[in-house]
Amino acid sequence: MIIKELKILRQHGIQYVPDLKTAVLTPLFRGRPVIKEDPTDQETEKIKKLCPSNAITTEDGFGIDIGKCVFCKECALAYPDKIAFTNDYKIASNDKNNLIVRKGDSEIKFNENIVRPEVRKLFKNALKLRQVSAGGDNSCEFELYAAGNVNFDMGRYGIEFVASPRHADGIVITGPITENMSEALQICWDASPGPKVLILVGTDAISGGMFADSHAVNRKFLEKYPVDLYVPGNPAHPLTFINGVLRLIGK
Amino acid sequence: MKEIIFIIITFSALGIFTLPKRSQYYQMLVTQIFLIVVTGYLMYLSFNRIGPLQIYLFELIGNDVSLVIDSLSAFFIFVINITILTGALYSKGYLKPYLRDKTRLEMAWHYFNFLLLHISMLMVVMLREGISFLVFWELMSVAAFFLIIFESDKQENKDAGIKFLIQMHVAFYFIITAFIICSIATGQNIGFDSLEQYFKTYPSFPVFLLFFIGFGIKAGFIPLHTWLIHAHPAAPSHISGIMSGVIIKMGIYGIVRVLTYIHSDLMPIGVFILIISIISGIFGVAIAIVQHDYKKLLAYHSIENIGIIGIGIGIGVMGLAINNPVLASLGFAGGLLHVLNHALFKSLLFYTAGSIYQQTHTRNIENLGGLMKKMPATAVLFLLGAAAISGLPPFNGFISEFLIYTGLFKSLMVSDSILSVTLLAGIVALAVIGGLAVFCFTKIFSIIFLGTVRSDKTRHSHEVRSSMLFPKFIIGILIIAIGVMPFLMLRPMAFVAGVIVDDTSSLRDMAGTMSGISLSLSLLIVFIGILLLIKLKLSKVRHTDIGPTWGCAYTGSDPALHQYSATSYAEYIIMKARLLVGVKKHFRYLTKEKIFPSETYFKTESSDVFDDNLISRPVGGLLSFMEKIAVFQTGNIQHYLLYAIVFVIVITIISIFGII
Amino acid sequence: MGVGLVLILITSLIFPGIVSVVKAKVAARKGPRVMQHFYDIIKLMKKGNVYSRTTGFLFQLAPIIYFSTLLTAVFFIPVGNYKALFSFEGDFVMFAYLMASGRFIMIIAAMDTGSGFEGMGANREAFYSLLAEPVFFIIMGSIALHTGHNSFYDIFSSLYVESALTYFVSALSIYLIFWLSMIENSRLPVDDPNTHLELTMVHEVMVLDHSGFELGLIQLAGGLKFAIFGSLIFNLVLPIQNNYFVQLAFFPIVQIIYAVLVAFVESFRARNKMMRNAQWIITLSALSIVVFLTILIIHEKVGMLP
Amino acid sequence: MKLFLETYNNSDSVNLADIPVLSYKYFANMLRSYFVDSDNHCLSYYAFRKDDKLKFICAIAKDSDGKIYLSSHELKAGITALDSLTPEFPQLHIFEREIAENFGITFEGHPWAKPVRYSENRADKIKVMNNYPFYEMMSDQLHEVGVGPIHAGVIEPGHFRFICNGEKVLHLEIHLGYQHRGIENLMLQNDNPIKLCVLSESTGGDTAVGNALAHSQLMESLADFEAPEDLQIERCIALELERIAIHIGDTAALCTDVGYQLGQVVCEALRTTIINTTQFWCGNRFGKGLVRPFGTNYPLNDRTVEEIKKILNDSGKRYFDMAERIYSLPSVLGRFDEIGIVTTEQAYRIGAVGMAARTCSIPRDIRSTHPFQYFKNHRPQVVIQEKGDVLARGMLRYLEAKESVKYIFELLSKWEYTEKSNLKPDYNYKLKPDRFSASIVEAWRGELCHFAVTDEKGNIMHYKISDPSMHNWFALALAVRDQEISDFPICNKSFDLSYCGYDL
Repeated sequence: MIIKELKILRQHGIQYVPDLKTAVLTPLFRGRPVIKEDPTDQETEKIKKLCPSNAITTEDGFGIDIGKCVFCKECALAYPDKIAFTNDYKIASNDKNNLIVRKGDSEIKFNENIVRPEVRKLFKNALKLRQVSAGGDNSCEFELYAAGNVNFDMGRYGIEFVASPRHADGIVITGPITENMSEALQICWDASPGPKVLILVGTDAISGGMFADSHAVNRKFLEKYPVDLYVPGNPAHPLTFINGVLRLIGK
Repeated sequence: MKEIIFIIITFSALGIFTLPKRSQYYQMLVTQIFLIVVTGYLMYLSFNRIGPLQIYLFELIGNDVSLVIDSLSAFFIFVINITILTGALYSKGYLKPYLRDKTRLEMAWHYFNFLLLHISMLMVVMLREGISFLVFWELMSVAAFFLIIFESDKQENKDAGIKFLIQMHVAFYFIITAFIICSIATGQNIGFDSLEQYFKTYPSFPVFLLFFIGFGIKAGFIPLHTWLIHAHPAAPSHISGIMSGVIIKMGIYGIVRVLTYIHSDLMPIGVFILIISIISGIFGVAIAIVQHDYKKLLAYHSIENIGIIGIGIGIGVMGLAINNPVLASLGFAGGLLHVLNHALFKSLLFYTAGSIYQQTHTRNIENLGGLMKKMPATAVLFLLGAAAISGLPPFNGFISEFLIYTGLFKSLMVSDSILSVTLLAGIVALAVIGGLAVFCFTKIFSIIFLGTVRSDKTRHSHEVRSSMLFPKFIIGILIIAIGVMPFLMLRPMAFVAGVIVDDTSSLRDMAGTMSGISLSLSLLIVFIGILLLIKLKLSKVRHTDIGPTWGCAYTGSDPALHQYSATSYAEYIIMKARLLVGVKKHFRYLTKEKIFPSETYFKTESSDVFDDNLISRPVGGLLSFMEKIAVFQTGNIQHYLLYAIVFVIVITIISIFGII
Repeated sequence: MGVGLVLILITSLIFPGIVSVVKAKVAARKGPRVMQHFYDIIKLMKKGNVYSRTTGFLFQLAPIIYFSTLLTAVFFIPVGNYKALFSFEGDFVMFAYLMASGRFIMIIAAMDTGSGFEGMGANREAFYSLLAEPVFFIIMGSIALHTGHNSFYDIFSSLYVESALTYFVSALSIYLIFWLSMIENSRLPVDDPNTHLELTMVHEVMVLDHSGFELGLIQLAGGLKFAIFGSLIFNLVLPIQNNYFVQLAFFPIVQIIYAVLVAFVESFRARNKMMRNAQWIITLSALSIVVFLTILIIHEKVGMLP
Repeated sequence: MKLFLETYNNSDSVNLADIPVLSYKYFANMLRSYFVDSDNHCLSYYAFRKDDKLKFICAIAKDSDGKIYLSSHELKAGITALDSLTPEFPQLHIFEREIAENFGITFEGHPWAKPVRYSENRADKIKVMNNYPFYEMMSDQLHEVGVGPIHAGVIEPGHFRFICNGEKVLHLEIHLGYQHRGIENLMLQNDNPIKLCVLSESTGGDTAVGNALAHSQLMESLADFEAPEDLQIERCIALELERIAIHIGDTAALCTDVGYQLGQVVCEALRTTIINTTQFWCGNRFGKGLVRPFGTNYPLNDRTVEEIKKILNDSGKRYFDMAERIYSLPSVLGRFDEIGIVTTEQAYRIGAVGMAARTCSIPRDIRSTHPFQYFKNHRPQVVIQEKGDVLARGMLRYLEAKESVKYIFELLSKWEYTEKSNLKPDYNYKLKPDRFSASIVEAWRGELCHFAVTDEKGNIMHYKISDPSMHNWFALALAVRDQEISDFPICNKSFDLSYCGYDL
């Protein structure tokens, strides 16, 4: 009876990614975009028209806001010499304007000094999160669930998803916060005790993505509470999420 | 001296009728306190002397009637007095709403019967002479009958009262035949003294069986319990508290009194009592779980606790049979201590049930809920009673069960194979009864007091008057006292068990265990205290806020809808113990093809297997047979004359031809 | 006396950690650290609370009473030659009923929240413990009959192994107490702690509404229960004749083997269908009656059984 | 007078005017004549405003010969009541409710007239998420368990209301709408075609390839473009890869719900290897961006083919061993067998499609009945299970994954010999005016239909997405009737229906 199990286990072998901070993904992975050199105004106009979720900003110089970008890589394909997508997955940050990639940026900076002190003090060894899907398209949810599976196994750092907000230290929101789900999200936030963190996962959650101006979306909730971590991606890769959270709790 | 007391009591009892409604209660209370003082003094006298205390009263057709108080009667006097006292104190607040619409005479009659009940119970416990014992036994039943039908405007109360009276007379019939058999066989006149000699010469089991059925109907063992489940809910709460607290204990007193005389074939008697008690225990609590009416539920729990007392007495008798003093003394001590404990927490539960009824005027638990916020004191007291009846440690229920357990385990060592199997059955039965009691009382307490309000019945209910709460606090304090300081009870219980078991030394060396128990309980209380201090210190520093219960953040429905209902809570038992519990479900089932369901309803009724088969079906059969016979009752005179003539003709023909 | 207590308290902190590490290794996962259970509790103690509007003071009191009853129950368990603080005739009855009152107050607290699934969890917990209670009493009754003593320490110290059948008896009792601890802690096959589904959980759904300090106590109590049953199994495994230090060494080994066993059970089988749990627990009580009958045979009491 | 217009899946579009417009009475008789034969089932039945009239279109699929029948009827502005066809054909219930909610038409005699998704442009704004009219049973002895929008696990929000007697479920009602983002309205912004592609992918992130393929196929059909053979093969390979990945993922999820850790852990690891292959191919684990109309940014090359072959050989075989073990373990079988049964009769009546139908021995698989892309020249084997319980749904996943692996190898061998067109996606395509087109794809849940109507200028006037979950959610409600409530999570996971596909 047990022989079959042992055979399966032997083939199963060691499955976990040994070090989540230094794992390398396939070159084609659409991670952090990099701007080799600023496109001309006329090209910028074209790219702006091309980008489905108008993630291109031109305030002070050309920049791609990865909080809005849906990583469809159309701009890079249209102007391969100007814009390229690297497979760097460490693109989570706790400061919204760090999410804008400009020429010469080599990584997404994490702003250490705006992290709330009690977050570092309390949740260094154990962080229990409550996931709330408010309009997510089920891909971010799959990726967050995968973050707890055998390969990525965020449980090794004591981070896990729990059943009830009473047991949770933080709320993870996926999806653009639809109108029909806004009240439930507010109840879930009020139901979790004491010092708690707010994490937005996926482009839809951070900026509303494609649904930013749809009438069925109501994002007033985000104006009321400070966000501790933005995890961009469509969907956000488990490694992005785990590294972002580890940086947040100072591991 | 005796005559003066007798005169005082009768005049003050009759005086009730002369007084106005307001002060009748106080008159009764004063007489009862006087009675309690007198009998308390007698009890004190009998405790610290060797033989039973004998007081000659009067001479009745050839034999002298005298009060004989040994430690067994003294113990029962103590139980009677406590329950009656708390019942009387509680009845002041409980009967206040009835004062408005009841006439002066009715109230006076109620108070008079209350007093009569108290007197007759005390006399029953103190008398040994047959005739006077039976007279007071009958008086007790009659007084109880009038108390039950106090709210006689409801038809079901009258039916319950009549059912109670009939069954009490059936019991009376059994007892009187047993007495007659003993007196004829031994030539002495009717009374307990004739038993002594009878049991020496003749086999004791058949007569004991008669006594057991007679007293068992009163006590409420399983096949004989059917009056109990109708009478207790019908009676007003202070009466049902007293009835299940002490009136059914008179049955137990009778059985134990008879056992003191029996010295032959004790083993079959012991095994018989044990089996009946195990059935009563498990059956009683199983049906209690499926009840929706809390007073009926508490009535079934009286049957369960009688079962536990019976288990104690049963193993006591078995101990006597194999003259193993440890089993005997622990069994009887445990059983009799449970009599006191049950009197305490059962009357507490019935009084709190009365307070609930007074505030919500409904007995169906499905539309109560959330009463704890409106009636906190009653809720805490009910919880105290519930934990005690489930035999949980810090309370008195546990101590008596613990004594029975220790008796069972200790004697497991020394018994042969058949006896140890029955002892194991006793252990398993006690464990299962304890588990079922926890299951039932978590249900009843949570459905009535916790969660959100289920219907508008509890909207304007508020805490009851302090006069009603005061007697319940007394009982509560007694429950906790016995629970936390059990060694206090050892000496008196040894003294009481001494009536039947001569060597009660094993009870004395239980002192070590009892102090161990109270030490560990005090440690428990210390831990709770420390943790509470930590909690208070933390709550000053930590941020706490209030929100709705976590219902997956759904706001569309009223929370009462989502609460667990009593039927659902009991569903496991309804499913698993179908034969025992007999619950009928009325539900039009959604067939597989019917995609979109239409209107449907769901209702369950529980019925008592014994009540149906032993009472309702035979009585129903009898009634239908009677209808057939009634055809002769045509109502006009000519037919009746015709019957007489025909009869005369038939007789003459038969006698002519000399057939007979 | 103190040594036994300290040993049990330490195991209660480490035990859940060992179980989760072994389960992770079997699943080829990296798995949390052994002390993760401890860190979780420390964090919870520092957290605030959110109480439900429908609950009263009883809801906040229940975890405190529950934890205290367990803590007092620990004082009843002897470890090898180290006598327990309380050791008197029939102390295992007091032990069992202390656990029962802890469960009673937790069920009441779960029903106080007035939510559908907490009521369901409470109902299941009440029903399963009702079925599991006789098992403990039958086992203790039979061993008491076998050794002729009536308190934990005397029973375990005189449970010398005399005939082959006694090996069978103690083995079967260990087997039963192992499954009893799985029921008591709502692990597999009765319930699965790490599937987060409100409708299938038993114990974890009852504590869905607790937070902060109370939740920390409840999780601490989970580890404590495992340690208690672990030390019961230790007393059954080891004949006590040899000296103190051997026992001191043996105690952690037995606990680790016990934890590994728990982990293996939870890795290689699915959990019972909810309705089959009741049947499964009743088979346990049937097995415990087998223990009782073997004891009768050992003591030649059987003679001519009818 | 013609009752219907015949067309085929993945063929060129038809003139809107050619679709016969019948009176409602005729239209109802036509439907009666068709639905009586169980070979036909309703693909979709929806309405849209067309110059002051309300136009109702119904697409019926005939399984035996792969035809699609289109018919329509119109309603003048004033009339707001029609008599409902649901009592005779329960499969129309969800569509009639959707029309009632969006346009305020009341269907007399509809036995289950309840809101569908509280869409933001619904006719009756008084109806709000909180006052959903739940079905009630008259009894104070039953209790209702409300498993609300936020569930204990990491899944999408939806409210399940059980009426229970103890642990037995008497009735389950599912109330969705939490994921409604108004995609169908956003699809009408005709300024940027890439937006349409990304929007269609985010209709259901777990079926990104299926949705993108249906959208691309629709645009190509409206622009009269025939995809070259190698592009068709690549699209079919991508679809099958997604199917295998999700089936393995669901097997892991079923083992999690049952508490069988070994099965959960091994299948999770295998799913990661499969979706990493898709990531290797196109840079996104869910294949977002892989399928684009008129071409592809990530053409299949030998390195990717090598990777796919290696992974499918290794992980495929290990998954089959694991699945064999799972479906032979007594404790697991005890949880799956005879649980959550949907009978064939019930499946037909509610018009179940895709996996839900195939587990009740109804052979509805668009890949073989209405073939599209490369499935036209090489039809896969349709896998059928009979008992309709959780075990049947579990086994179906395992057998379909096995079938798909074999099918991918056949496609890869065919891909070698096709000449490589390596077309780039072209986003400034012109759609033909006044056309109507239907594009149906067999996503892993079932038939996924995208319909589009273009106005006279060639812009998209109305875009309709009909997810298989629209048909199947009621199958879950039927499956759980008279079951233990503790078995609901397995039934729910064995169906694994889409919330965002239903809410759009």
